[in-house]
Amino acid sequence: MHAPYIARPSTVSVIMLKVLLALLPAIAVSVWFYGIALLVQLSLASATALLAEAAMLRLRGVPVAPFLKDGSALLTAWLLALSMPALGAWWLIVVATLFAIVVGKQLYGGLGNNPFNPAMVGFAVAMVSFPAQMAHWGMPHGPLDSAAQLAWIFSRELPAGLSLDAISMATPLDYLKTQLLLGGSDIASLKQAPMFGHIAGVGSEWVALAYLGGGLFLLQQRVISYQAPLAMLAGLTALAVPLWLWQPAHYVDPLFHLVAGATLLAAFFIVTDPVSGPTSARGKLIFGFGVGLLIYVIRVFGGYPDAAAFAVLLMNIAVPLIDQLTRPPAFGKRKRTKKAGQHA
Amino acid sequence: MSALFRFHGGIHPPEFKALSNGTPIATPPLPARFAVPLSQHLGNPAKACVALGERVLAGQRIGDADGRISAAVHAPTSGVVSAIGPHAVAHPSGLLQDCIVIDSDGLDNWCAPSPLPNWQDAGDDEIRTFLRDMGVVGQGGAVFPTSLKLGVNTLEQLIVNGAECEPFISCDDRLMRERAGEIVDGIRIAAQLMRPRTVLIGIEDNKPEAITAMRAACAGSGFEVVAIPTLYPSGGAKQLIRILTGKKVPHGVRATDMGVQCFNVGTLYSLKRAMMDGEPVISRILTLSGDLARPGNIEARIGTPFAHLLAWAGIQPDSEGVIMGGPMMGFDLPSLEAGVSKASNCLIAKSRALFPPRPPALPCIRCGECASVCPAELQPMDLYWFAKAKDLGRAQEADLFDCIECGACSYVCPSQLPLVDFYKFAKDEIWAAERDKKAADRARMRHDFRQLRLERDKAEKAQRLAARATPAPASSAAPDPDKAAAIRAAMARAAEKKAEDSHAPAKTPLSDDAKRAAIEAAMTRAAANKAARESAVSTAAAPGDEAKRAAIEAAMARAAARKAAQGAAAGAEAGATPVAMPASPSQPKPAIDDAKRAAIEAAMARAAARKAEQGVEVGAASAAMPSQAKPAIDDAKRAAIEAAMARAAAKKAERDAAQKGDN
Amino acid sequence: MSGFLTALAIMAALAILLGAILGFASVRFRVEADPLVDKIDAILPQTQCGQCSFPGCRPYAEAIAGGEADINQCPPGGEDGIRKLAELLGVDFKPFDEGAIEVKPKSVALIDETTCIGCTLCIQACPVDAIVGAAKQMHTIIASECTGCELCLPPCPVDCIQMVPVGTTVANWKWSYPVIPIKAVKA
Amino acid sequence: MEANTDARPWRDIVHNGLWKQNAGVVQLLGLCPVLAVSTSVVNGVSLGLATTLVTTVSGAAVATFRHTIPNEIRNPVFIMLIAALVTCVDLAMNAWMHSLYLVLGIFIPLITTNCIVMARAEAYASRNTVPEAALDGLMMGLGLTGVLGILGGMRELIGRGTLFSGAELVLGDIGHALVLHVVPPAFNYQFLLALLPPGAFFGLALLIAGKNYLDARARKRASLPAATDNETVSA
Repeated sequence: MHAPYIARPSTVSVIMLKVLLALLPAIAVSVWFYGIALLVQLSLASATALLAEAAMLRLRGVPVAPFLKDGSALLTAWLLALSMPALGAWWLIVVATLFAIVVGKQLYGGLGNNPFNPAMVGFAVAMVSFPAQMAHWGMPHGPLDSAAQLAWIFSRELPAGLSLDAISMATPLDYLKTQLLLGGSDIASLKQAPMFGHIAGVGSEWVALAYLGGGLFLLQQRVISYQAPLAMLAGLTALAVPLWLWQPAHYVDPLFHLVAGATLLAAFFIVTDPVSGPTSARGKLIFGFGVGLLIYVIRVFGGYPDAAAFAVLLMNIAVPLIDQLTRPPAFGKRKRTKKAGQHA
Repeated sequence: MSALFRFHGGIHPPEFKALSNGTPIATPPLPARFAVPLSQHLGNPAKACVALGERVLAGQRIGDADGRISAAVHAPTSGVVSAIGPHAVAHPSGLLQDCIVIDSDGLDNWCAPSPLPNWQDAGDDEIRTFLRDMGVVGQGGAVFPTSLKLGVNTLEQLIVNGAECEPFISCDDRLMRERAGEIVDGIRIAAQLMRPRTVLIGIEDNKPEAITAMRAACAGSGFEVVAIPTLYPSGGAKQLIRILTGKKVPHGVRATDMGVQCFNVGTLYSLKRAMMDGEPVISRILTLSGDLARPGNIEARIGTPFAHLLAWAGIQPDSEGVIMGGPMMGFDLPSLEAGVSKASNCLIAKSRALFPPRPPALPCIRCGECASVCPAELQPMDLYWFAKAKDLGRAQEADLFDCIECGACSYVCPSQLPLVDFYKFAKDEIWAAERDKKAADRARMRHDFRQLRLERDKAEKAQRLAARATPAPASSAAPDPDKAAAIRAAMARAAEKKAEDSHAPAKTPLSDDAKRAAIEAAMTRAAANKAARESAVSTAAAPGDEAKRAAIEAAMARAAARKAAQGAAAGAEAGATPVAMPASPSQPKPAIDDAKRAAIEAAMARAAARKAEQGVEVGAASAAMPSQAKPAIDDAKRAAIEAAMARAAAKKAERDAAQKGDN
Repeated sequence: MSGFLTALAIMAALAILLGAILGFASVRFRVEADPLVDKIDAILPQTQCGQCSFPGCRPYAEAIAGGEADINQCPPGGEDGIRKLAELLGVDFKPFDEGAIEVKPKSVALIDETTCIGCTLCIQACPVDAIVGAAKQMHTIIASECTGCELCLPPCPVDCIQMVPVGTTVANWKWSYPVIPIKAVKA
Repeated sequence: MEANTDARPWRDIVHNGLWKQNAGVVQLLGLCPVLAVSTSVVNGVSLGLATTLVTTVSGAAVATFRHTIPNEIRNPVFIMLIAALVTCVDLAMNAWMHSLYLVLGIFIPLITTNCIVMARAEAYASRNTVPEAALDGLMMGLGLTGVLGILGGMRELIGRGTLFSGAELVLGDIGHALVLHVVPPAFNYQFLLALLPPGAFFGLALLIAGKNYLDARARKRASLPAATDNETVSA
C-alpha cells in the first residue's frame, strides 16, 4: 500500500447505485401509466445483462464478482429497458441487451473502456434491425391488463378482438414526423391527436418529468455535473427556437422537443455517462451541445422519429478529439499553443 | 488583509491533527547511537570530514557540503564516530545510503557556537557559505538547501508557509504556538536579506492557536499573518503562493522569477538558530502520531533511530508499519533503524482502524473526479492512462512533470486506483530513459571521436612514412630495394669520385658481362703488376729491352680493358630497361621516381665505367654485382688503385724508356 | 469505329501525359538523404560492443538500413530495443536467436589495479576511450563512460579486468510499475 | 519446368494466397467490395470470381511485361493493364450474366481500384515469372472469394435466414432450386443489422478473430512438446 493512505469512501458501485436510484421515479410513473410491461422488460434486460456480463468476464479471464457488483451492467440494462418500447417482444430486449453488453461493452475491454454508450449501442442495433417491432409503443392506461401484457410480450398473442393497432400507438414525435412528411396540416391541428398531452406525449411527459427529478437528485449528489445536460438541452433549444419562430406551423415548439421522447432521459442519464463522454468541463459542454443539435437535426430532418441514441453515438466518436482539444493547461501554464506560438 | 485567491481543486481529508497537537513539544531521551545520513538534502551528499573513531562534539561539522547544491551535516551529540558507510535511511526504496554512525558518550557536550553576528553587513556569498556550512535546508519536504534560496535581494512577496495541510502532521503547528518569536526572528533575517515588499504568513484556519501566537509575535513587524481556508494541499509552495498572491508559478519556472519566495516556518526557525545562536541544524520538530500510546510532537536530534522514538512514544503491538511523512504523500518506512533526517516531519504508526485497506481497484471510469480536485490542473485520468500503457512520451506531453504527487486524485478516485504510484513510476522511467539516452549520446560521441582519432593517427603515420622514404627510394627488382638502391648510390658515388669526364656515354655492367669484366680487370691488374715489376727489374738490369716490353704490355692491358668495358656495356644495355619496369604496377608514383633514379644512377655508372675504360682498369664499375656488392666495392677500389699504380708504373717505364732512348 | 479510335487516342494521350508527370515526379522529388540510419542509430544502445558482428553501433545501423542485417543482433539493446526497431522499420518483432544471447545486468568494467601491468592493450580495445593510463602505468576505468561492452576483457594479458554489475542506488532507483491486484488474477 | 524439381514455391504461393496472406482477412485489401457486396453467398462469390479472373490475368500480364515497363511509370501502366482487363470482365458479365451484373453494379468496374489487384501486381507480379504471378493472382483471388463467400453466407443466414439466394442470377432458372430457406419464409425473419454495412464489419471482424484464433492454436500445438500429444493419445 502506498500513499495516499487514506481515501474517500466512494466507489463505482455507490455511483451506479445512486444512478439506479434516480431512475426509480421514472420507472414508477411508467408503470402507473403503462402497466407492468416495463417491469417485465426491466427484469429481462437485467437478467440478460448480468448473465452476458458474467459470461464475457469469464471468457476474458477476469474475476467476475467485483465487476458484477459494480452495477454498471445493471445500469446499462435499465437504461436500455427504459428507452425501448415496453410492449416489445421478449427477444427484442434480450437481443438489444446482449449487443449492449457483449459488443458495446465487453468486446472493448469492459467497464471503463467502451468508447460508446453500451445502452445506446443496444438501442441502435434494435432500432436499425427491427424498425417495425420498435414502433410498438403502448398507450397510457391501454386496454391490456397485466396478464395480457405478459402474454403479448412472450407469445405475441393478443386477447380476442384486439388488434395491434388497438394496443399500441405512434409516439408524438413519430406521428408529427409522418404527418408532416405526408404533407399534413399545421402543428396546432396535429397536436389535437389523442397521443398529445399538455406539453408532449400524454403520459410520457410525466415520465419525462420524473427523469428530470432523478437528474436533479444526481446533480445534488454530485454524481453528475451540470455541463453536459445543460449543454444538451441548450443545443436542442438553440435549433428548435429559431425554426419554431420562423415557421411555427411546421416546426413544433421547443418545449415539446425538450419533454418529448428520450430528451430528458438522455440529458440526465445518457450524456452524463462518464466512460463514453469527455472529461473536462469544456469538453462536456461541447459534447452535450453537439448531442442536442444532432437530436434536433435527426428528429426533424432525419429518418428516425427519435434520435437520442444516434446523436449520442455520433458524439461518442468525437470524444477523444474533444478531450484532446479541451485539455486545460496545467497550473500556471498558458494554452498549449504557447510553444507553437513562440516558435512561429 | 489582502484578498485570498483559490487554487483549482483540493480536497478535505479528515485531519487527525488532534491526535498530536494537544501536548507541548517534548524532548525524548537521547539514544545511545545515532545514524546521521550524509544526504539529507537535495543535491550532492555531504562528504564526511571526520575519521573513524574520532571524538566529536554536538554541533561539530562531520560532513562538508560537496559543491554548490549541497549542505553540511553536523554531529547531533558528543561521542565517537563508530562507522561511516551504508546504513538504513528513510527512503521508500529501502536502499542503504552512506551515514555517519555516532556512539553517544552520554554527556552531550557541545562545541562552541559560531553565529554570524554581523550578518546584516555580510555579503551574499558569506551568508550562503555560512548557511551551507550550518546545514540549513528547507524543512517543508523538499529539503532544498536554503543558502540557494536567499540569493535574491528584491522580492515582491515573501511567503511563510505555516499551512501544514497534511492530515496527522502538527509539528509546524506546535512550533508556531511555542516558538513564534524565534520564527519571526527568522522571518526578519530572511526579509532583510531579500527585501520583499510584503511578508505574508499563511496558516490554515484549523490552527487558531498558531495564528494567534504568530499574530502576537508579529505585532509591529509589518508581517501579515493570513488565515487561509483549510484545504489540502494549500501547504504546497505553489498552491500557497497562489492563495496568498494570486500568482501561479508554473513547473520549470523559479518562484523568484515571479517575485515570490516561499519558506517553511521550520526552515526560518532553523535559519534563526543558525544565524543568531550559531547552532547548526542538529534537531528538528517531529510529529509522532497514529497508533501510539503517547502521540505528540518532539524535538528530535538528527540521526536518532526511529525505533528509539517510537518505543519512547509507546508504539502499539498491533500497529502495521510506520509511515514516514503524512498519509497523503508519505511512504512506508522500510527500516526503523534509519535515523531522523532534516526532512523527517512525521511518523505515523499504522493500524487497521486508522488506515483501513482500500477496496480492490476497478478500471478507471473517467468520472473526472481526479481532474476536479487536481491542484496542478492536470487531467490525472489521462496521465494514468498513458502511464499505465507505458506511453511515456504522451504522459510527458500531458504535463506529467507538473504533478506534485499530492495524492488528491487518488484520494477521491471511486475506482480506488493508486494513481500517484503510476505517476511516480512514469516519472522515474522517464528520468531513467533520459539518463540512458544521455549516456548513449556520450558513448556515441566518444566512439565517433575515437574513430576520428584513429583515422587521423593512421593518416599521420602514413605521411611520416612517406616523408622518410623519399630520399632513399628503391628499384623493386631487387629483394630489398632500399638496400640495393643505397648500395648502388654508394657505388655511383665512389665511381663518380674517379670520374673526370661525366659527359661520355657509358653502359651499366651486369651479371655475366660484369663478371667477365671483373676477371679481365683482374687479369689486367696482374699484367700491369707484372709489367711494373718487370720494368722495375729491367730498369735495373736491362733498361732498354725491359722498358720496351713494359710499354707493349701496358698497351695490351689497355686494349684488354677497353674490350672488357665494351662487353659489359653490351650486357647492360639489355638489362637496364627490365630493371625499372617491374616496379610500376605496385607503386606507380614512387616507381616513376625509382625509374628516374635508376636511370640517373645508370648514367652515373656509365660515366664511371667510361672513366674506367679510359683509365684501363674497368673492374671498378663493372664489378657492381648485387650479390657481391660489398666485395665488389673493395675490388673496384683496389682495382682502381692498382690500375692507377699500373698506369703510373707504365708512365714511368715509358719515361724511363724515353730517357734511355734519349741518352 | 471512329469513336473507338477517339477513345483510344484520348486514353493513350492521357496515359502518356500522366506517365510523364509521374516519371518526372519520381526523378524530381526523389528522397535523397537516408535519415533512417540516424533513427536506427538513435535506438541502438551505443555500447559499441560489436556483438552484432559490426564494428560499432553505426555500422550496424547502416547494415539494418541497407537490409543487410537483422534487427535482432543487438544483445545490449534487449528485446525492448528490437521492439523499437521493429516499430521504426515496420517489420515484425523478431526475438533473439535461441541461445544467441544471455541477458546480463548492466555492468561496468573494473580494473584490478594491483594486477594491472600497464600494457595499454585494453586502452586500445575500448571503443569509447573510457580507460585512462599509459604504458607501464596503472590503468583505470572511467566508470561513468564505460558502456559495459566487455571488449577490454579479452586483450588483457593478466586478466585483471572484470565486469561489475551496476547496482541500484538511491540515485537510480525506480518506482516500480504498480500492481493492481484485480489485474493479477487470471483464470 | 525448372520449378517442378522444387515444389516449395508453388505450395507457398497457394498457402499464402488462401491462408497466410489472405487478401480479405489478413491483408485487409479491397475492403470496399468485401463490405459492400458480401450480403449473400452468390453476390460475394460472384464478385470474388470476377476479381480472381482479373488478378490472375493481370498478374500474368504484368509479369510478362515486367522487364519492359519503366520503373517510374509502372503504376500507371499497371492500372492501364488492369483497367483493360476489368473492362473486359465488365462487358462480359453485362453480356452473359446481366441480372447479376445489375446486382453487383458499380463494384465490377471498381475491381480496377481494388487494392488487392494493384498490390499483387506491384508486390509480386512485377518481380516474378509469368506462371508464378498467374498462380499468385489466382490464389489471392480465390482466397478473397472464400472470404467473400463465407462472409456473404454469414450475413445472408443471419440477416435473412437464407443461403444461396439469388443463385438464379448466375445459373438461370435452375438456380431457384438451390436457394435454401434455413428459416422458413413464413416466419418473415429479418435481422437488418447483418445486411447493413455494420453487419459486414462485425462479420469480417469475427472472421479475422477466428483466423487468428486458429493460427494461435496451431502455433501453440506446434510449440508444445510431444509429451502433450502423447497425453492426449493416452487419455
